[in-house]
Amino acid sequence: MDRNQLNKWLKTPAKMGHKYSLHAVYFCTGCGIIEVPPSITARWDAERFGVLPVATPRQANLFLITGYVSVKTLRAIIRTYEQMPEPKFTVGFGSCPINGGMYWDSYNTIKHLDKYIPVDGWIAGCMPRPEAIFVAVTHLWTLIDKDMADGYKRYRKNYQAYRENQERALGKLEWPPLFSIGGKG
Amino acid sequence: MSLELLLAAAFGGSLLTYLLGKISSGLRDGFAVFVSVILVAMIAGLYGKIGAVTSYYHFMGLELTLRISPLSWFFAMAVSTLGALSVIFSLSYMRDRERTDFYYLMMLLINASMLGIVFSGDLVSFFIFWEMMSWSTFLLISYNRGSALAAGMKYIVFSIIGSMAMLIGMLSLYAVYQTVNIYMLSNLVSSASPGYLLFLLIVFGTAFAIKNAIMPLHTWLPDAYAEAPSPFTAVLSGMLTRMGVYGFLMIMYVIIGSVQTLNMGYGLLKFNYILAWLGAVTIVIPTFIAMLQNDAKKLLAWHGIGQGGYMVLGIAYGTNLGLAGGIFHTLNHAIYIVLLFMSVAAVQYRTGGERDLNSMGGLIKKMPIAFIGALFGISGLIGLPLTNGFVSKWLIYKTLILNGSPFLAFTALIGTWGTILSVYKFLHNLFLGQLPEKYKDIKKSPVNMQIPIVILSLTILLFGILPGLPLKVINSIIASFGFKSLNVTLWGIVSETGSLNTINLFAAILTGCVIIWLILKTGPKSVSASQENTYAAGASIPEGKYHYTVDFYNPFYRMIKPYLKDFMDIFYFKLAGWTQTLCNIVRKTYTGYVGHYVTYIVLFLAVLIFMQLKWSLW
Amino acid sequence: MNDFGLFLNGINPVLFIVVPLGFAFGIPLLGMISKKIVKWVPVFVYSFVLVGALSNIPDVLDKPIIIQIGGFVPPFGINLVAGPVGILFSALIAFAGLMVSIYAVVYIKEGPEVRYHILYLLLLTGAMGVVLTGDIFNLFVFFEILCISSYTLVGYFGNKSGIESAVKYLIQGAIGSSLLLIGIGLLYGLFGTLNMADLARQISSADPVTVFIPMALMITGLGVEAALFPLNAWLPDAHSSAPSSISAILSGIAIEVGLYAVIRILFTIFGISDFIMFFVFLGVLTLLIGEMCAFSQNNIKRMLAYSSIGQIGLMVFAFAIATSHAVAGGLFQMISHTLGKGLLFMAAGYMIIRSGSMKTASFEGMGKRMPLTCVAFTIGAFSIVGLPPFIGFPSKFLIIQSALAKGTVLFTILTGLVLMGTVIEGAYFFRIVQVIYFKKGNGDSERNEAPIAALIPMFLFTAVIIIIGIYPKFVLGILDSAASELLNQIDYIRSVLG
Amino acid sequence: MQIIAMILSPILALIIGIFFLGLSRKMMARIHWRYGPPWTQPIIDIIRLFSQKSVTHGHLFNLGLILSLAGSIVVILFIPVGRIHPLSDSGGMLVILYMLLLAPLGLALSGGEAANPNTSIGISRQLILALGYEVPLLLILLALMTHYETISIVEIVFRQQYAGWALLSSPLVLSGIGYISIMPAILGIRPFEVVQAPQEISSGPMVEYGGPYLALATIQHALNLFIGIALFVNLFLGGAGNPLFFFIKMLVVFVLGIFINAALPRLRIEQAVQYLWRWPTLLALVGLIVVIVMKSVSAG
Amino acid sequence: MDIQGVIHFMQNYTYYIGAFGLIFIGLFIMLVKRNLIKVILGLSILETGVNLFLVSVGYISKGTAPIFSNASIEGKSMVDPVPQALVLTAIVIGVAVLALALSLAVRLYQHYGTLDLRQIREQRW
Repeated sequence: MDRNQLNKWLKTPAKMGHKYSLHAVYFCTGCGIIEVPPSITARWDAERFGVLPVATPRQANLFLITGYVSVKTLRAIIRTYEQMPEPKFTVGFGSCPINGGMYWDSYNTIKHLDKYIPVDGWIAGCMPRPEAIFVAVTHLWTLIDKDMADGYKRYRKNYQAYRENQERALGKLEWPPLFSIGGKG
Repeated sequence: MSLELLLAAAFGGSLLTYLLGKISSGLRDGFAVFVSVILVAMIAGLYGKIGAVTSYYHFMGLELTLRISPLSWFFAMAVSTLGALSVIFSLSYMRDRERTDFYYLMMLLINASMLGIVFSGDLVSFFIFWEMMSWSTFLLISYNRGSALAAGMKYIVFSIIGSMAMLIGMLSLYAVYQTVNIYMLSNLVSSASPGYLLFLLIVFGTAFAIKNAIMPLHTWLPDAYAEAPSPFTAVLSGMLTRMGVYGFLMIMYVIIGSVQTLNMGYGLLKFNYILAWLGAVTIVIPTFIAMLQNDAKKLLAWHGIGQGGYMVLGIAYGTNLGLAGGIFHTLNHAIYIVLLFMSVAAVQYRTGGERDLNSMGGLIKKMPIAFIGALFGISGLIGLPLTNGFVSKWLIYKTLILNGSPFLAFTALIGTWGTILSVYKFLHNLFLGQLPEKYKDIKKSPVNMQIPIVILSLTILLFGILPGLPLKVINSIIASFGFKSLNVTLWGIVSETGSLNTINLFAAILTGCVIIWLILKTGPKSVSASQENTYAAGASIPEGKYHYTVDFYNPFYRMIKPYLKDFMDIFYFKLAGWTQTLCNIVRKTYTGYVGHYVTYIVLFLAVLIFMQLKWSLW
Repeated sequence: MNDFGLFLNGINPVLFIVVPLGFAFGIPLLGMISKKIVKWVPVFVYSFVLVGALSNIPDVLDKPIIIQIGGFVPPFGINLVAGPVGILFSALIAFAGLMVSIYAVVYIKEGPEVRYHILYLLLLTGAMGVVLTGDIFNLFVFFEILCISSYTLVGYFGNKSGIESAVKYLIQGAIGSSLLLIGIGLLYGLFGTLNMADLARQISSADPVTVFIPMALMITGLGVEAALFPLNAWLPDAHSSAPSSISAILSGIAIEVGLYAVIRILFTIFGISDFIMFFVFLGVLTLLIGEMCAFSQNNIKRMLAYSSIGQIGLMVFAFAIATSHAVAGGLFQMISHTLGKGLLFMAAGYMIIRSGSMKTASFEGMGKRMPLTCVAFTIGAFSIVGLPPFIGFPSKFLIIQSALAKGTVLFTILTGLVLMGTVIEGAYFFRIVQVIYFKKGNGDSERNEAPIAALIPMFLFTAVIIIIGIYPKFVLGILDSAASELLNQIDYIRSVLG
Repeated sequence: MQIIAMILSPILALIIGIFFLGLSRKMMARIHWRYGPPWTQPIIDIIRLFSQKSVTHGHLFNLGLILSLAGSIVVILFIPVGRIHPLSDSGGMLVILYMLLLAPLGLALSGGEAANPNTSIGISRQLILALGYEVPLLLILLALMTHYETISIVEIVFRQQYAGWALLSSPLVLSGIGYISIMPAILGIRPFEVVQAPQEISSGPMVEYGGPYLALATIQHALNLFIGIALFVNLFLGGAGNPLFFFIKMLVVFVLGIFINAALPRLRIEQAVQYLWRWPTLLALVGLIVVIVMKSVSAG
Repeated sequence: MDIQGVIHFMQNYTYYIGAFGLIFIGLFIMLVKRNLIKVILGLSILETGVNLFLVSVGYISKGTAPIFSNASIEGKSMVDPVPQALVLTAIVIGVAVLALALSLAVRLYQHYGTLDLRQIREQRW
């Protein structure tokens, strides 16, 4: 059997898997994390959507950034993101990752997270309620179905630019580039 | 080819090696390898001559003989092979060290005396070779100086105690039966009174228990193993210590005979039962103490004690399964412990003699062959299926369970689980985990270290998958002791109460592995990641800057540490202290004051006269 | 054998005594000619004696050589009895004397050399006389020659410790001699004879209680020289303060000769033929105390001296068992002790000179500095401990074997104690071996071997130790006949008195 | 026939194991008053993981996992499921005991090469815990083997089908209770979840597994569940004549396990070992002694 | 024992009492005295006692000197000549020992500055 054929044939269950098995790293950057426990416990029960908090980025495919991103945490965010296996999806939770939110003029806060890592979806609000997470998850499903949740592909493609941005904000990074800077994975 | 020639070659070879070393070191190395390999070939060639007896010398009116029995051939083969591999291994390990000539002389001398021990047809030659082995071992244990000296002292003191006990037994046999020939004795002794036989078993048993490091007499071993030069530690642990097992077999099953030995005592106080329990204790406690060790060689040394317990348990239990298991375990243990010590030695060679487990790690990428050796070694040590250690342990367990000794079986089994903990720590702290920065540029082990490691690793696997090969020889040994032979196939044991089939196991595991590997292959190709690219809560790890293979079982230590002191060692140290004090008190007799000395003379005279008047001594 | 058949079969044993004695008194004259000649005199004398002793061995195995001095028939005249025991001992004395005299050629450099060699010859003459004589008073005289010359030689260097040891040795030795003399006097008073054979003949029919007092006195008197347990306080002092060559002779010859006298008196004169419990215990006690004292020494020569006490204990143990094997074993042990301890003292002598101290700690790294000496020392130590294939092994083997052949529980336990002593012995000797070879010296590590004249005797001792260790049958024949001579009182009487 | 059994047996085990995983998640959710994921969720997870691209830390990282899984599969081949027992005459209980080692050891080796501190902690806990429950487990198994005088598990099952369940037979009841009390530790569920402890050491030995590796690890976990329960069913509940009954028995035992899992908090590793070496060991020891005494009474 | 017996004993064995008296005195001195010279004196007394003892062994009451002059008194009433010979030798030896001891004592005094044997104890255990 042709390998491409096989890939196509395998793709559908894989996509299903990506959709219904979103194992998430909740990155507790700020106050947003307070909304996560209700969402995964008995009150809202995220597990019925297949969303399950996991302990390490290696096991996850959903990255939920809950709250403002300081310069210091950005380093950890990038590191965590790079350690997640592909395909992986990022969702910014709350206003702060989008544009800084109430820290819009803070010298120490990253205003636009998507300059540094690709973000597939945003949940606006300060704070968004737990239901908003599920809205985001269902949106993400649609995006995955349409192959539009392609943040990880963008990251690979524009890695040089991302890396430059990252280094601009953080100075020299300790770890070697994830992809070769030439753009090839 | 006769046995005298063999021994002459062995002893002469060692001396010649020493002399050649004075000429050129290359010549010496080559000759040492040549001698040891030739010995292997010669012994292999002796296989057909089992039963041959030669009388080689008359010593003080005694006829000294050499003899090949299946048992001695088996041991000799193991001794010579492992000796040859150790010599090959030593070539680069010992390069650029001082007194290399001396090292090779002693190494080959020890090898030769071990061959002498196993081929001895009478107790006097046995004793002579035994003593030669003891003192040459002492010299070689002390070779590394520093703390090795204390280890050497400990060894030789225990060793002399053992030989003296053996001397008593041997000479009392001679006094009673007017012969020291083992095979003549075996006909004569069986009619002796049980009390005398017990005496023999105890005195000889003491000697062999010391050599085999049975529990209350084990304390010389950890230090000696740890401090001896590593390639020699391999020999020491592999065969030299196991001469004790040979001795036990000889006294229990050859001289006294299985019928008498196994009927010694009553009920639970049977001799072999007590010995088996000593073996069981020797399994459990040292294995757990091994967990507390942070010194790679000491850890293995404690396991050496523990594994010795299995052998004694097997042979003391006195069933054909147990006996086969004990003997087979001796061989297996020799193979894997030699392998393990060689791996450690390879690491030591490259890291500059480092033995501290807490300061190493991650060497798997730098020294893969040494790692493979260690991996196979610990698999054998644990007794994972498909390694040789499994088969022998299986035999021992089975006989223990089926003959109604579940507690012995329990101690033996629990020893295995203790073993896993400590050997995994050993493997992990040496080869896995993060590579410290100072070992970043470490090189692979040299080829002559790799060859023995690879050979031994393959042997472990071979005997694990086809245990029938050695078990056939072992069958002839236990048949010569008067036991029923096992129903051995090439790949296991056939029996009604549960048989073993390693080839099935092998096939199953292999198939399983291949299938899973194929499944893993169908997934997306994984990317390899450096050791720094590991999850640390989002923090990045600067290269080589963190290292954590320290205190691996700390929570557990907190629980068991107070119970796992080496109480016997403490006791012996106290005993030595008391002896010292006693000696100091005794020598105060010689006060230096002449008046006292004159008093002694007068007193002596008075006592002499008084005693005669009182008791009429003459 | 006729009266003056000097060269009939072998060399007449009288010459073993006469020649050294003559040369001893001739030495001052030779010393006037050249000092250099003097130091070679003992070498020549004892080469001759050794050859003589060896040449007599074949004859002696058949029948003892009895020499009547002045032609008086025993029991009236003084006679020499060169039986297997006598010849064995004279060969041993000659061999050790020869070796040590070669050693002394280079070793003795300071002090009154001429007097050293006189006294040395006298010492050995005394020893030779003791082992060859058949007359009990003659034994006393030779014994005194031996003792006095050894008192003097112990203080040879004239240093503090030497003089002190010599004085103490002298006081104890003099008491011992006096007791011995009283015993001899009592015996003479009882039996009216001084000839050993005659005494033996008469004692066998005498009242044991009457005989006992002289016997106890003689044992005590000779016991001082033989270093039995409470009487041996002089030994460690004397051995450690004497020049090493003299230590070798004291340890290798003097105490052995003392012990010889004890057993000769016990076995031949008093006719003990069964084992003697008191001496069995005494032997074990001496052994254990000697070894224990040696164990806690850090002065090498003292350690070796105490080890000699231990070895004497082993010999006493062996002789006290009083079977022919045991006595042979005891005699064998004497040989092995003479060789081993002599070797150890000689090697230690030069090691002390090179390191400048008697402390064992100062021998660190000696293995590199004087390898040959150290090998000799090691072999001596191994032999003393009784490791095969050295001479100590067969001798110890024989002793333990005969002890166990008694077959009683008591003897098994005592054997166990004896072997415990061996364990302690092993512990301290191996400690020294470790220090020599496996400790890095902090001093200079240049190779600085002992001079060749000192190495030759060491080498020969080593060779003999190994050769007899491997081929004990070289000496077993003479040992057996010596043992039977000692134990067989009747034969002795018959052969002497005809 | 044997070949078919060899293929069938692991597949059956896999299905049952994964079903148990799903069931446990569902039931846990219901006990928590949640709706919970569908019981097919583990399958979805595994499919998702197989399509992800993971990192590897070296050959041993792969090999260890493979060995671990292969070990589990071989154990399954030794365990009779109904009458399917393809390999159980190749070494009996002793081989099972040893092969049970292969799974944690393989994971440990694999995790060791991952060079992650959490892994090390996890492995150390895993091995300690294994030592902890092996002490009572060995005593229990020895009691069984002594009682039935065989080391063959098939024989044990066979004997129970005549003589009644071991759990209910008089000499082995204590051992059976002992086994129940250590079963959570064997299965690695709460209160003995210290090995994984996701909140504490980021799922311990699995911390570096992603993608297919994690999928294999999940399968391994499923098989482990199967083995632990199947052993109990075989050894104490008399096995079963056919796979269906076997499954039902397993289900009952497993549901019991889930309730324990849901109800209890996690023990620290010392506490776990202390517990395991106290009550279950005591029970097992008494059980073994009872077996020996009964045997000697009936023998003489 | 009546008085006659005592007298008889005294007549025949007085020498022995004297000899052993000297021996015991000598031994006693050596046992209790700390001064080296005194100890040597004790030794000397001891030896004298021994010599006396030896002579008395050979003495016959009212015997004559063992000189072969008159055949009639040969044998019975002549004292034994052998002990006298022995004593001569013993005296010579004793003198040698005494001389040696005294000379050593002088040397010892040079080293230690004392003759108290309790202080001369460098060589011990």
